[in-house]
Amino acid sequence: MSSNEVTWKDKLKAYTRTPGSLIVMLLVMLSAIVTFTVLIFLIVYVLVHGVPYLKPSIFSLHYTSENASLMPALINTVIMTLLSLLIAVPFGIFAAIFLVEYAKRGNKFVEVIRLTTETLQGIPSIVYGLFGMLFFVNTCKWGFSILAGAFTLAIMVLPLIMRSTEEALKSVLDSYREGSFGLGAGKLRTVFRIVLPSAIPGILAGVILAIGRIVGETAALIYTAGTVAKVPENVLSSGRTLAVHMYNLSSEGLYMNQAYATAVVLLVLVVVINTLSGMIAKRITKA
Amino acid sequence: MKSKAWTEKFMQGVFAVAACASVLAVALICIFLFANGIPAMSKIGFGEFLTGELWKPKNDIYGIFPMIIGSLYVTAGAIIIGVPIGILTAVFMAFYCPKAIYKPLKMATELLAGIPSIVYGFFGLVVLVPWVREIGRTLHRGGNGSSMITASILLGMMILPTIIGLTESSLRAVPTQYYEGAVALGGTHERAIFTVVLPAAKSGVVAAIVLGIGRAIGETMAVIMVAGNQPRMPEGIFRGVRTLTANIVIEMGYASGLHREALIATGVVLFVFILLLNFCVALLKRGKNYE
Amino acid sequence: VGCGSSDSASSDEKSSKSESDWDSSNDITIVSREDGSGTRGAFIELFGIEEKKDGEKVDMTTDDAQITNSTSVMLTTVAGDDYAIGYVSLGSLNDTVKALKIDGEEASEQNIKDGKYKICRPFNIATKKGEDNEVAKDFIAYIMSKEGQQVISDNGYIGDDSAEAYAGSKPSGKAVVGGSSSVSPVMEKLIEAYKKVNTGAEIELQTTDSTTGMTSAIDGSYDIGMASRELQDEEKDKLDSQVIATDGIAVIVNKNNTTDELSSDQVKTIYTGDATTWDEVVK
Amino acid sequence: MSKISIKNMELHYGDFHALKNVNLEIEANKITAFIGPSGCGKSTLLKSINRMNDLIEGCRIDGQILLDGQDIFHDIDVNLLRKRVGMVFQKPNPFPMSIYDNVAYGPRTHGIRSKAKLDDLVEKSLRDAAIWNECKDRLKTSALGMSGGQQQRLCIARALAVQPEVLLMDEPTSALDPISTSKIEDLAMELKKDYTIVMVTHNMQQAVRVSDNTAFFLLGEVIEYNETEKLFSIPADKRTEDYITGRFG
Amino acid sequence: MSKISIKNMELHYGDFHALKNVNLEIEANKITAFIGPSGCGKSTLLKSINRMNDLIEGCRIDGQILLDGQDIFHDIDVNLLRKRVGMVFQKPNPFPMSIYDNVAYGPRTHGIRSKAKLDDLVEKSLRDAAIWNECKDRLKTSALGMSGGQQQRLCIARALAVQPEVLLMDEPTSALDPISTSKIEDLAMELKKDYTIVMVTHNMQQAVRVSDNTAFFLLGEVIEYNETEKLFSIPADKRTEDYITGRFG
Ligand SMILES: Nc1ncnc2c1ncn2[C@@H]1O[C@H](COP(=O)(O)OP(=O)(O)OP(=O)(O)O)[C@@H](O)[C@H]1O
Ligand SMILES: Nc1ncnc2c1ncn2[C@@H]1O[C@H](COP(=O)(O)OP(=O)(O)OP(=O)(O)O)[C@@H](O)[C@H]1O
Ligand SMILES: [Mg+2]
Ligand SMILES: [Mg+2]
Ligand SMILES: O=P([O-])([O-])[O-]
Repeated sequence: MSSNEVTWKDKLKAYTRTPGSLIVMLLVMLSAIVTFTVLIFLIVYVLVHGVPYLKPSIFSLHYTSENASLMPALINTVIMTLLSLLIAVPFGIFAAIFLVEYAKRGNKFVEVIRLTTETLQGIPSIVYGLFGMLFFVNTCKWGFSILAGAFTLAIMVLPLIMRSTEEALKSVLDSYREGSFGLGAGKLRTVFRIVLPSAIPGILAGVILAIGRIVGETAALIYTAGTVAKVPENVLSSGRTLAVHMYNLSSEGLYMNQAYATAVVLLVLVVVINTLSGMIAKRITKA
Repeated sequence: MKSKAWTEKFMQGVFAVAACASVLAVALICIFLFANGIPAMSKIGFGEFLTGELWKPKNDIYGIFPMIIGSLYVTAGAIIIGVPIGILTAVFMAFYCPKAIYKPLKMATELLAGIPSIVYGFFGLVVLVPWVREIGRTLHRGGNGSSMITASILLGMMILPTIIGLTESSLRAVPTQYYEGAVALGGTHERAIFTVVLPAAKSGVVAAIVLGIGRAIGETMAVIMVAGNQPRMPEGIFRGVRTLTANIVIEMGYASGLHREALIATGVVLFVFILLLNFCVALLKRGKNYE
Repeated sequence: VGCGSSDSASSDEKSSKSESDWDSSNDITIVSREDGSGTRGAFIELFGIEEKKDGEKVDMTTDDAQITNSTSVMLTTVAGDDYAIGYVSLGSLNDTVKALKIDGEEASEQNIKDGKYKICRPFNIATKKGEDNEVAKDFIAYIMSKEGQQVISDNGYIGDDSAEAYAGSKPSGKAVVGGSSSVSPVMEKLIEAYKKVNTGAEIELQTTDSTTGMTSAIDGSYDIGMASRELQDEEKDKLDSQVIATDGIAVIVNKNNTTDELSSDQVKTIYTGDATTWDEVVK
Repeated sequence: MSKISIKNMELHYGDFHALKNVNLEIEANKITAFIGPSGCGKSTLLKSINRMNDLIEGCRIDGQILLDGQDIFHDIDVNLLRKRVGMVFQKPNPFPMSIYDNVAYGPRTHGIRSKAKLDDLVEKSLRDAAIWNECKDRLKTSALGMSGGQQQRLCIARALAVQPEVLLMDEPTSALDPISTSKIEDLAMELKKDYTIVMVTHNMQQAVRVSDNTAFFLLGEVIEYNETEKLFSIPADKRTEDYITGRFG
Repeated sequence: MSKISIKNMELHYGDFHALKNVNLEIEANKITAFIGPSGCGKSTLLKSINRMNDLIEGCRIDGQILLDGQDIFHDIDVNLLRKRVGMVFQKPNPFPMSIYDNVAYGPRTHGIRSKAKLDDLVEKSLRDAAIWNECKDRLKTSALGMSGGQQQRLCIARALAVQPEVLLMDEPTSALDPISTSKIEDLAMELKKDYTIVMVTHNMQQAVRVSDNTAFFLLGEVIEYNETEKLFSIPADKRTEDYITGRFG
């Protein structure tokens, strides 16, 4: 046994001398326990209600009112997530780069942008839905379509990605930037080679939250992407995501079991997507 | 070399355009909201609309004061519940969590963010509502469980992933030298974290809270399942309330004409509400700044 | 399909231990639908909760009534609260709750057809004036035919028994049907049945809400709009509408509730807030 | 009697064997200097004395370190240990707060709340660290706006403010100009009346000027440990001689 | 002819007047040392020469700096300027990547893609910075795991890898042991055949040992600028004399 191994006894003894720290530590632990209890409760709740109804029939390729299959919705969810991220991630990251690396500190424009993005976050999704219907569906003439849905969602998650990227960029040490500039690298190279890779974990946190919102969204999609239970032929076809599917199944109380089964699949999908994005982020940081 | 300078300029333009995109999006949503909402408000009368305590769309009586109050209460409740727990959990994840369980816990919080609102809603309806109903009846506060407090608890849960995720990553971004310096002065782990590291991560934590509050204000699908949604002045935390967002979602489906416009006007009020909130946060941040 | 049979299992459990402590002195939990909802419109009109004052119809539903815009939330709330009362479409009724007899009559299709049970409302579909989508026209013809109305009856709604058999032209092409989520389940069945008859047709179903159904039919995003309420005047100007089915409305209470029957007046006293406990209702 | 005894100490960073069988007696009220080429483990040993290595994952220590005869790993609370054994780091690390709050941080940690007392302590510590004149007018401004040298002296002031028994300094003057350096050196010599000081330095002149004893490190081993004068005039080991005469490597 | 001419330069950080009417001619293929007490503006002037001050908000520069007669603020692209005028910082700042990538970063920035060429450059630069032997076996591991001194030498290697004309060094050896220091000093003297070197140092012995010319700074002003030998033997200004004899402050 090495001498610097800290035992529980030592730790406890230390805490008795600093009651303030003990209380804080207990509060931290309590919060963590509350959070994870809630979480486990939620997950168990979904699993208990959903797993018994995970029948092969809900994985048929074609939806009918008999099988209430979630397969088309599953495929749509993946497409919708990718498409929305494809729009929102570059915009969000670029905008954050502009705010942190290019705009001067204390710039009024920066403040305006920050204020507006934070405001976007608080708008209820149904307002996004109505806006999306009016603008993308009707004015742009895209009809109820995956594309209209993806654009609406992209606007919705933009603030999440922007803000988390902004924070991540700000926390990159200036000495890295200095080092890079000192070698004659331009701003662009410094940003893409030095700053962004160091900021990847922070950006990833934002992207994962964004994925969560995209995958879990209903109101904004019903009015933009529509609720057709088919695999879309192209981005201008209508299609429902898993969350919309679940909403539809549950709304009249007719397919509650399938709705919970859908929720289970949704959870699995979120885990898979998050794991994949984590792996991609790791790749990027290494390269 | 010329082309390099050109690329720099070009990309700077691209970044600026991207930054403007969010302003453009807000502008579009603004135009949409205001164009539909303002005429209705003036038809109803601004004062009547904002301070009226009666909401009877069938009789063309549109007063959203109860909903404004309801939104304030429910959001405040969600903040009181969600923000401290969220930040403390983030601290746990960044500084306490044993390595062996970190990965699964992290994945779980991320999962929390991906659960659709209706799942939260049914969870609230089946688990929280009966629970609050019991407490309410035991305390002789009445109510049937669908109440302000239920909505606050549920929202508090729903903003956890946002707050935990962003707070944790900004905590991790604080240089370890700060922590080392504090510990070397004889400070405990807790003291070092709460007096040096957390303040150093302030900007990120505030961002997390603001985004969390935004989510709490904007969330609807789950709230309308547990809040009771009575369009009257709130009568206590064990009684039902209707929030501004709930008002929009609940009635939009069947509304037409002035009713529909009044609902969009509710959205305008909400928008201004959030704008004011963010403005206050910005002012607050400017008041005290060290960097 | 029952609403979450694992749910009902847990509420059964609850019922067995709480049957004896059903305490009628407790406050009634009144659950209502949102303003403008077709279900609510029919409900308040038929129970006289809507009163005429100065020539204006005033909805007298108590302010204390909890509001929901979803049938499943209504069902779950009533199933989970011993003292709750609510109302749902007959097509959505399931065994997690108990449907009350009203004025001695059970809420059943037969009783509605016979005119004994009066609480019901129409399901409407509407097309833009001058609609020229052949598939849409043919599909409507199918819905109104004997075969179509049979589908409606088979699914718990009230159709027209005297309709003529379908004799459509079976054109191929695409049509979009959308609107009310209440009409949506039966529409889904109609579409599936129609596709068997006319394999060349493709019909998309968009489930949104009645207002979106009407406005989208007007602006052309839907070929056929669905509404579970009466059309507004300005909608009638631009749309041709017809009733495709009648939907009964069941008044529901918790399974632990000892009451099996209420009179129209009793329902009214509850919903206007004149009676606040079950004691006051069932003396 | 020696203030700190290090006995048979071994330290591993994961697989890397960073300190090999170190035995050292550090005398009270003396200045002990650690010298040796870069990467030889000077900072590592210094950090072990107030257990800052605890924070490094995979760092494993075997052997004993005694402070006044007490085992620092088992008999002393780690926070108390660090209050008694203060530290100044190689890279200045002021907190992102005002200058005043930086210095007051330590005393506040140990329960001093009185404004007057804090004011006194802050002023005294800043004076001792030879930085009072430069910052007395901007105590409320951020410490991050200071130059490297100023930051380092602030960190020294911060360490002094908790009034430790032992002061560990990891190249405390490597970022300072000669004037501040000599002030700090004078201060160190002043402080050794009450404190025990251990200082890592690259500057052999500095070691000769201020230290009483010197330990020479090479590749994780203590090659030679002796009174400074003796070590520099008649080194016992060939490698020490090579190093101090610059004939090395 | 002088490589760099600084003419009537004034520098403000917001309201703070950090450099006052600086005039300096820096000769090609010579080593110029900047000395002076902490906070006197040495680093500030050094950074101005490759415009690293551009990054600091509120930093305002008046006057001219010419590199080979070209105005660095107007006639030269800033990235090109920084390629021609390399810099080593006071605090080592390796990038969070592998050692190899750190050194290869500069050459890659300037368009070198060939693996063989990069390998050569990396090895040569690391050798020149006297760190090759310590890291040749772990080129692919992260640079952040190195000791302070190793990190600083890596940063020197990184700066050498872009083969600049001028090398600015801000106390490059303040974190190094004497052996590495003397290697770096030797290297500097070797390099001055091809390069112009400007070095901030706190170590007056170092200035005497390596530099050809020395500028003495005080409170943002250049008090005296002369050949090193003359400046240290017969200082023209009383303040210089006080400073170099340690009678100062
Ligand atoms: N956290 C760590 N993980 C792994 N190896 C480490 C770590 N810290 C230091 N080392 C290694 O341990 C050895 C000793 O490091 P240390 O920092 O003690 O050197 P030093 O003598 O202080 O050198 P310098 O004078 O350059 O600061 C070095 O080879 C270094 O690479
Ligand atoms: N970014 C900044 N903003 C404001 N003031 C600054 C900034 N950087 C430096 N200063 C101030 O300018 C003066 C000169 O700083 P500089 O870093 O050039 O000193 P120096 O001579 O290099 O000192 P040292 O030897 O301690 O590194 C100092 O008083 C410092 O406080
Ligand atoms: Mg060291
Ligand atoms: Mg400096
Ligand atoms: O009012 P609905 O029953 O159609 O939702």
